[in-house]
Amino acid sequence: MAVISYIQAITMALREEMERDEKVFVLGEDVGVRGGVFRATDGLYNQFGELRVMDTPLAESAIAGVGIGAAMYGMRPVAEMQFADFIMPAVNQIISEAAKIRYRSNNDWSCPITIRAPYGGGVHGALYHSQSIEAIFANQPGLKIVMPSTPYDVKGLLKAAIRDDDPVLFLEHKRAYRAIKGEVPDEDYTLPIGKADCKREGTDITVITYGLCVHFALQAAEKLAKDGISVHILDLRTVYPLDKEAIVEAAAKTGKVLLITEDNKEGSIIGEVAAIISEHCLFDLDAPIKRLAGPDVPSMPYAPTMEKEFMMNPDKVEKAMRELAEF
Amino acid sequence: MAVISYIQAITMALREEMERDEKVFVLGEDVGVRGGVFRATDGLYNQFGELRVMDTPLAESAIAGVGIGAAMYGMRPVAEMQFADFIMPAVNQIISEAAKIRYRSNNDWSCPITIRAPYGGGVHGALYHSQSIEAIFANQPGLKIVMPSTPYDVKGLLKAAIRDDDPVLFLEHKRAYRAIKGEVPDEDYTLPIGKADCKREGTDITVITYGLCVHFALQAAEKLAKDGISVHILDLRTVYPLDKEAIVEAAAKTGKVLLITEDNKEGSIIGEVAAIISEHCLFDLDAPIKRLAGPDVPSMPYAPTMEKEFMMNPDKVEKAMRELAEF
Amino acid sequence: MEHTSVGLSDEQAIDMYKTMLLARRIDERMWLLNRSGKIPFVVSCQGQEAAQVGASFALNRSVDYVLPYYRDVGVVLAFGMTARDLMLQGFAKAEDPNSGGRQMPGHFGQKKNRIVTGSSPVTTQVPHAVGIALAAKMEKKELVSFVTLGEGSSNQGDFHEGANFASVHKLPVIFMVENNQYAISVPLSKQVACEKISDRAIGYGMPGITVDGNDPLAVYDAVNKARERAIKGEGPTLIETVSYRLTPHSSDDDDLSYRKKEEVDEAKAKDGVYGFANYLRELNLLTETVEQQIEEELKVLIDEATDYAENAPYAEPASIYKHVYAE
Amino acid sequence: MEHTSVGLSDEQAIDMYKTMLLARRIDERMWLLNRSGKIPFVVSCQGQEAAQVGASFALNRSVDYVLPYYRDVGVVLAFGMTARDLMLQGFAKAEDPNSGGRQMPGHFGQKKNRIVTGSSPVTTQVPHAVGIALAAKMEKKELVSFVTLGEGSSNQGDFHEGANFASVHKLPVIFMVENNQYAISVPLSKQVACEKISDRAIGYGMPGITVDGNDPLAVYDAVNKARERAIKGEGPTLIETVSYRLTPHSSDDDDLSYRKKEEVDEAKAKDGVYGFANYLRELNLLTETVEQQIEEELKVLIDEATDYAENAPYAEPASIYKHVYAE
Ligand SMILES: Cc1ncc(C[n+]2csc(CCOP(=O)(O)OP(=O)(O)O)c2C)c(N)n1
Ligand SMILES: Cc1ncc(C[n+]2csc(CCOP(=O)(O)OP(=O)(O)O)c2C)c(N)n1
Ligand SMILES: [Mg+2]
Ligand SMILES: [Mg+2]
Repeated sequence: MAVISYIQAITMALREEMERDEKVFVLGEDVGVRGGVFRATDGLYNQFGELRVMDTPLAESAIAGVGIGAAMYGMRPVAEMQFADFIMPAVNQIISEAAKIRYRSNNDWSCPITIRAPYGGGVHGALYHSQSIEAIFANQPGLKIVMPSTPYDVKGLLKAAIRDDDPVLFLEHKRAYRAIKGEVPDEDYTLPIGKADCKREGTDITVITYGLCVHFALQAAEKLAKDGISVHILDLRTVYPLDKEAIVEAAAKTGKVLLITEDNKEGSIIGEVAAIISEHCLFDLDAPIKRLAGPDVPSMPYAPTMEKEFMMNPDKVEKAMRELAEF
Repeated sequence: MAVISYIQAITMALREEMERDEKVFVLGEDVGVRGGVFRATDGLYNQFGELRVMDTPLAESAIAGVGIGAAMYGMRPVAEMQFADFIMPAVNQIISEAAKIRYRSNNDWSCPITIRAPYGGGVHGALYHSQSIEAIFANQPGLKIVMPSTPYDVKGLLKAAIRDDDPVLFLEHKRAYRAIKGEVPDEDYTLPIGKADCKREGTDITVITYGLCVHFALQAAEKLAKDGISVHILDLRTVYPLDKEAIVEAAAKTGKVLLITEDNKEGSIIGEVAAIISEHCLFDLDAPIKRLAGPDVPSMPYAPTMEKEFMMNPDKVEKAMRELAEF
Repeated sequence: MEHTSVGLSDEQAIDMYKTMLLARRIDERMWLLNRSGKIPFVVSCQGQEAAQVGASFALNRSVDYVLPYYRDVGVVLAFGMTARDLMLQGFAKAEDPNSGGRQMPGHFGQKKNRIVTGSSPVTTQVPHAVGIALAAKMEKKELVSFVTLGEGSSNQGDFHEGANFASVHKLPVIFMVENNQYAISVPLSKQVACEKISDRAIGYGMPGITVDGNDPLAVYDAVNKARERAIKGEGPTLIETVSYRLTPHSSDDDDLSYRKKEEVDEAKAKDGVYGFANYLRELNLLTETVEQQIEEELKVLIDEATDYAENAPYAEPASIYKHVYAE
Repeated sequence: MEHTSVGLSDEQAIDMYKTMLLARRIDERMWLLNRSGKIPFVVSCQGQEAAQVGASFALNRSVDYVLPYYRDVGVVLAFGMTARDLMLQGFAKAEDPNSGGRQMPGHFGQKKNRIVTGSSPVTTQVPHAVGIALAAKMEKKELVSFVTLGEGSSNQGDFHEGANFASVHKLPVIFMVENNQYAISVPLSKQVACEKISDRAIGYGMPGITVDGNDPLAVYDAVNKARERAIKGEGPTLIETVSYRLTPHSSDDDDLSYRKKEEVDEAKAKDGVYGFANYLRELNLLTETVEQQIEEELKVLIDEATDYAENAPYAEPASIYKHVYAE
């Protein structure tokens, strides 16, 4: 097992899947010669050539839509949105088309496309290179949304997404790209889409979160452990459709639940998580369900003072955990 | 006070606002000579002329985007999306632009546009003429989403939306258009955006809902009343941002809460409502928060058997209410 | 233009006529069924059969993919859909091969005949067609992807993005715009400002050609040449077929609220179905006997299809939960 | 082309040169500040100043609206933004008139100078420009709306939808595509298949013209004529200015990973700023003394601006909660 970065796990998963199956190909802006603006497709152009690592015109609706067409034909396209913020022109193709193709054709057609997009803040990206966009899509049956937190999960879940027979939105935290490293087996493996994962066992409070915030929670949990507070951490991994069983089990375990997202609070993924808990294990709770999220302002500003105020971090998480533990 | 239909209230609000303020104008597909496919703009073309009741090319991103430009200039555009399902190509303009113009310019520019769209099912509209689309936009600070249930609310809220200095998504239930009638004052009045409204006082259970479902709830409540069960009904009216105070108050009042939406369940507006309640008045609850919603399938099918299975109706609401009352 | 000079045999010409007439007669029957309350919705091909069938006959109907839009009864019939299939769709029955009654009429899809599933939001099929052509190129298959849309729909962003993508990558796509002068109530002059829709081709670096949509032979010839070009790897072609929408937009429309009966009557005089019949009569290919025989044959076919479909069962209510994801 | 023959006085020609040079010198300073770690990001105008300033001088800078894209330092300077304003933006300080430090550099907006606020997703400004022109027409104001974009961005749906809308309604818009041969790493040949971007104009029924973007006088002349046309109510014009992006895409890019130094050097030899200096020298309008004087003047201006901006305060963290909605 090698220790690699989050983005290396992406590249590795892409390479291995392209080697395994000729039908897998990559398309997007600057993914070819340049290897992607984050270099997620680095080396693939040289290995697989222009047709399988395709630089497209600057047009997201076409990137998604052409990918969808190819997927209907039987290919396994992996479309890259350069930044998650720029997925907006492709919303019609994703929601009206990809998500509904199997259903509307009564199972005659299907659309096995993977759409990758780097999301998230804390990278001086300002309003339009920092957004969390999962909530926009997290009400569309037919679609799956995966948001991994570790290189191990990245590799296993990206492979699973590519092999999945339905459309998967695969959202990668851009600050995790180089900041997060971890052990990844050299062998081929996949991880199940739709399953949450316990990242730390604990008994006093339960934290449910996903993406980069998993790491903030793990760091904060270390600190609380020194004070004898034991934190249970559930990583959602798939944010749509949610793993309801795992959520209910984790919440019931400690009876004190903290939900964390980097997204704006109102209307975010963790609202649905709270709803699931309050529907299924309300009487197991010893404290109100606490939510820690970004502020309800349009997006993360650029200047460091303001970005810091918006962005989630281990200190904010630690503070919220302690408040809940003391409830 | 005249009794008029839901759609007449729309036309009346538009006409009065256009008479009041020259800067108000309407643009969309077939809104001119044809008066709209639902006839919401009936008569306006004759009264105000081609430039103020403008038939646009078939291009929703332009309808929204041109409206946004005009709004930035200082006009008060009312853009019509022919069906809410067809707002998808305009998502980029609405989320990236309209919602963020004031914020990103540090209050230098603003975008007072109203975007109207008929949503909802039960009209044999099949997958693409039946959708509830509010959840897609209900995580975008800078935007307001209004979904009125009665002609009185329609008129007061549409006028408020047009006069609002920020972008408002105004979603009209197309089955309510002709089915719902009610008293509407002839005088000019507005209603506050952002405020929920109690549609029925009650003491045993609380129902929180919006749009056409308010009427289903009112009908079911009548039946329950005969059995001595008293139902409190809160109409959200504005589904983003939510009226948290009113929600908490209504939930605390009876301690038994039923949330209803016509939308798919997971990721819908009522998830956020449940989260607000479980955050703020968990210990006032005597039962788990119950949610009644459409099934998690992509959209409403066409054949009557299947449409009926998907669509909300008073019987489904009554059943859920009784279950909750008996908890 | 003579059928022999474009390379069609007498049998093929007659076959073409039969297909056009079948489309027309099915459509007429649909209106009858709608007006007698038996089916809730019709959207018509009338006035566009010549273009649809002329084009289809120029394709290789055992390998090419078609992405028809809602008026393309002529295309789907030519590609193997049957009168019964169409009636099952009209009646929204479980056996409908397009969607099992999930979608409205006019939303075609049948994988075994390479008729790609379509939706309601216009023009999304254009990038799909490009994706299919891309897949064919990657898989080194000798086939083309044929996509149609209305002239109003050519104003959507997806048309632009798809056409450009196809041309940059020299993909085997044929874009056919069926210009019927209206987008619902909005006349051509308010949809576009170019003289011809085919004027858009040069902006994508592809040939653009405008042909008489009432002349199936002219359309056949144009599509034939476009197909040759595509197969040789020379890239896509844009073809505009000019005709007229002879019916209201759909069974929900009242076209006399925005256009004059005289205008419609004038167009009817140029009807491609009757024009082609006359052409065949002049050549003595269509004698009175043959004609009667064809009409009789089609009537039996349509009667049988109608009976079958009318008596076929709807899908079970519980079937709506199926096929959201692969099972 | 001579400046007098296009109607420019000697003073205007010199003024034009000064503005071009100021844009260049500010941009060069930004890179120095970036490379020394003082500002996190630069996106450059280098190679496009001639087109930007030539165009701006042909506009009426006290009434027209401009919707610049991120490279348009020349446009915003010509429209009244100061070196200090730009430095405040570079340093992301509270006083930045564009966004108060909320947006990245290159996201211009300043209402008092009718510079319309812009975002990162490319091409959304195109429909906005059309909306402003529509508003001007409705309000009977004699002004034009001038919008720019990159050639890669001309492949977005919003370009197509906006251009078509403007032409159908004969609105006073000037669309200027600054063709600098690249969209990040993707060369023109993989972005479009047309010979000239201006070939797209005929598809919208508007004049399209391609000019040398290194020649400010040619651009001036083209924009001047387009403005006359617009003011006369004859509708929009599409202008393509051909030049070259002399820097990497942004400070985050490494352009030598996808293009050769020789290619860049060749383009530098045609640099519009130096070309225009030579032209003015040949006419003896730019003597060595004048030239030194100008350089000195600009240096003082930029030094002062840099000092001021560097020492100015950031926005307060708490300011992020402001201006989500009107207050
Ligand atoms: C994105 C989208 N917007 C609006 C509609 C509603 N609509 C259905 S058909 C139509 C007009 C289409 O006109 P055209 O493309 O010319 O095709 P035609 O119906 O004339 O054949 C409209 C506006 C839609 N289906 N999709
Ligand atoms: C919708 C969208 N997609 C992707 C991007 C990322 N991006 C920023 S600039 C750029 C290239 C733009 O090329 P062009 O339009 O030619 O302008 P240039 O930078 O060459 O001036 C890309 C892909 C974006 N900003 N917006
Ligand atoms: Mg049409
Ligand atoms: Mg460029």
